[in-house]
Amino acid sequence: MAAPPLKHIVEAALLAAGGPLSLDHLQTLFDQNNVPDKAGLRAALAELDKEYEGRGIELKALASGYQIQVRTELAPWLSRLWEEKPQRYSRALLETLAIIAYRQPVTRGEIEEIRGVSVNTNIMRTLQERGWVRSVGHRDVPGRPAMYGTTRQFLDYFNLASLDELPSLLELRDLDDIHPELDLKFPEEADASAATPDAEPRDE
Amino acid sequence: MAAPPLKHIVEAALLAAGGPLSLDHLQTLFDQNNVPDKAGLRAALAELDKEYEGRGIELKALASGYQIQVRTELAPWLSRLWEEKPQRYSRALLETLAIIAYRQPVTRGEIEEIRGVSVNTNIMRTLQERGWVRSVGHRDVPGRPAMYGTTRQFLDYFNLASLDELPSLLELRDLDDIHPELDLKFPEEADASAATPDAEPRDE
Amino acid sequence: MTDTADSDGLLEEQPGAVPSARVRGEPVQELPRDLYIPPDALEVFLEAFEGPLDLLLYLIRKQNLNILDVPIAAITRQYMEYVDLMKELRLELAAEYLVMAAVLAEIKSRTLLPRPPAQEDEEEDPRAELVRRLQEYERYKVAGEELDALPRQGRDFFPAAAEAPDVEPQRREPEVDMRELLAALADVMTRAEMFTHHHVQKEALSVRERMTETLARLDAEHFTGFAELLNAEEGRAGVVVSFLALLELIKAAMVEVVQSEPLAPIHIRARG
Repeated sequence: MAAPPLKHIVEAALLAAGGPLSLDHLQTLFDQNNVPDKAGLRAALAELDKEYEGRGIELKALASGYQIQVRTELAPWLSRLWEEKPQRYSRALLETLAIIAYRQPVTRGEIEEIRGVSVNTNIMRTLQERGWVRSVGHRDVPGRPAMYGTTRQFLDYFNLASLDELPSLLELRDLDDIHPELDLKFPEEADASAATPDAEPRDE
Repeated sequence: MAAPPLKHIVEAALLAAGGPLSLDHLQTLFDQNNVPDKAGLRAALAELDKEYEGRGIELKALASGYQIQVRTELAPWLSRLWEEKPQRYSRALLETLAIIAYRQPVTRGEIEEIRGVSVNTNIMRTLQERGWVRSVGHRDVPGRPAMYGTTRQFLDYFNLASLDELPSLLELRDLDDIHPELDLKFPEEADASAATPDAEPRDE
Repeated sequence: MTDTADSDGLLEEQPGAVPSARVRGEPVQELPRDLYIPPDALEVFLEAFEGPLDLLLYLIRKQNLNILDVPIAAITRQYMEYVDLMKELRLELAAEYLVMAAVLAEIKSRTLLPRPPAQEDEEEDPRAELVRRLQEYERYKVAGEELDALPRQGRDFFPAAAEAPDVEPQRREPEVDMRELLAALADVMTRAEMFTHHHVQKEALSVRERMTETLARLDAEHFTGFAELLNAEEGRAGVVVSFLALLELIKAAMVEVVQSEPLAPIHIRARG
């Protein structure tokens, strides 16, 4: 097999290494009898540099060697690449959201009464930041506590045209009955399907 | 600033990720109002694929998405990039992995039954730590043993897009088959197969 | 390995042509006959078998035999010689090898026994099960070799990566399923009801009483799932009492608790 062009070897090495490679280091990749001289390597690098013009990547000469980098202009598209794994909402938050959805307009005090525990301020803030819950007025009692309700975004997110489409409390009874069964699920199973996308069918 | 061409964004994202990205994942990189459809992404990927022809890199579709890879032909130049020799795996590990890959979901007891020996705990741990194997649930029998299956990372690691691409298994034959089979053969064939009785329908 | 049906296997059977070999540094003067193994490779081979099926497969292949036509007497003899050799060399011999020895002996005795002519058609070849297992094992043995030969990331192909500009990773919002929301609501409703009833009807739920009831629900033959013993309809107080009762039973060693691995479901049965 004929040896591939020098610039292809250099490009492949830079991309496989993922970090900067010096000319000396690049030379060590070749058979002793076929080591390109530095001028040859520089020429290959110059060719690559030219090829990358107008593309999303560029060749940079750094202190420790040459490196292929993604151009800064493309940063906006990369910012979502390393999104942190989404956290899961706490049980307390989901309960609070459910009470607001079914009992709106409802004050924090009323939520606390139903849940039997106090409602964390963070929960109310998270729900409002997410755009699912908003203050819809004040109850006309001493202290004038804020009343909360759900938003249009809440309905959109859950694919509901209106609040009427929320499952009725009667259906909830059934759910309550089957709930002990749901709890019998094995933690790994539940985790596995939630955490690893492997379980899903591929889109290709 | 005008948005860069789609193929440059895709190329930059694949190179920045350094691992496979699915079409779904690529779509999440864009602003909600500017998400390209999958056909558009596929077209961009096809363009890239064409550009890479005759170069040192290529575009591959793996189980968990698309990946830009250095071509296998260039591996000899790259093996010197890393001091460490690639790991060798024991026969026990490879056989266990093969059984999980072809028979999934499968319990440890079933693996042991096929191999005729007990499966070392280290092997199961190694396979899971490498992210190639995971528990996919429990068999509904006493003791509820864990069932194992392979992951997308497993396929990625072996450069496969799906389990279908695994080499096909040897065929099983019935004891009763031997004699009728021989009778049907022409004398030369019968001779040939007598000389190499293990030339089973494998294409190597 | 599978295709090493080399013809020289039979040549090494010649008595006297067996030079001494070293096993773990110790010279081995006499090798059993009929061992179709290159003597200098003895050490390697003895440790290379992946179990009795692997050894049997090796013996069969080494003699150019077809799995479907295993001469059980010959193979059994060789297998036993191997097992004896391993014992003699004090190589750690897994119990599976001895189990297989028993299986082979059983098949051999069945092939020797005359069968009543009437049943001849119905009775299966006694080797059938062994042949099935051998074939089954061989498929995966070969599959393992083929897996090893597949291109591998970091050895045969390399993912291409470029340095990315500094970007702030974005946070993704958690996903919520409608069912999760409903489950949360159901929970809170149950709890709310429990709180309201709690003061009205104070049920006397003694732990002792519950211990008796729990024991009555368990038997010594079958395991009962832990969760089945806790009845959610009784509300929190009821669940707590059941749980305390269970703890008392465990402490008193009246029940046996089994969990196959951490986080796996817990199963309970009465001690016989």
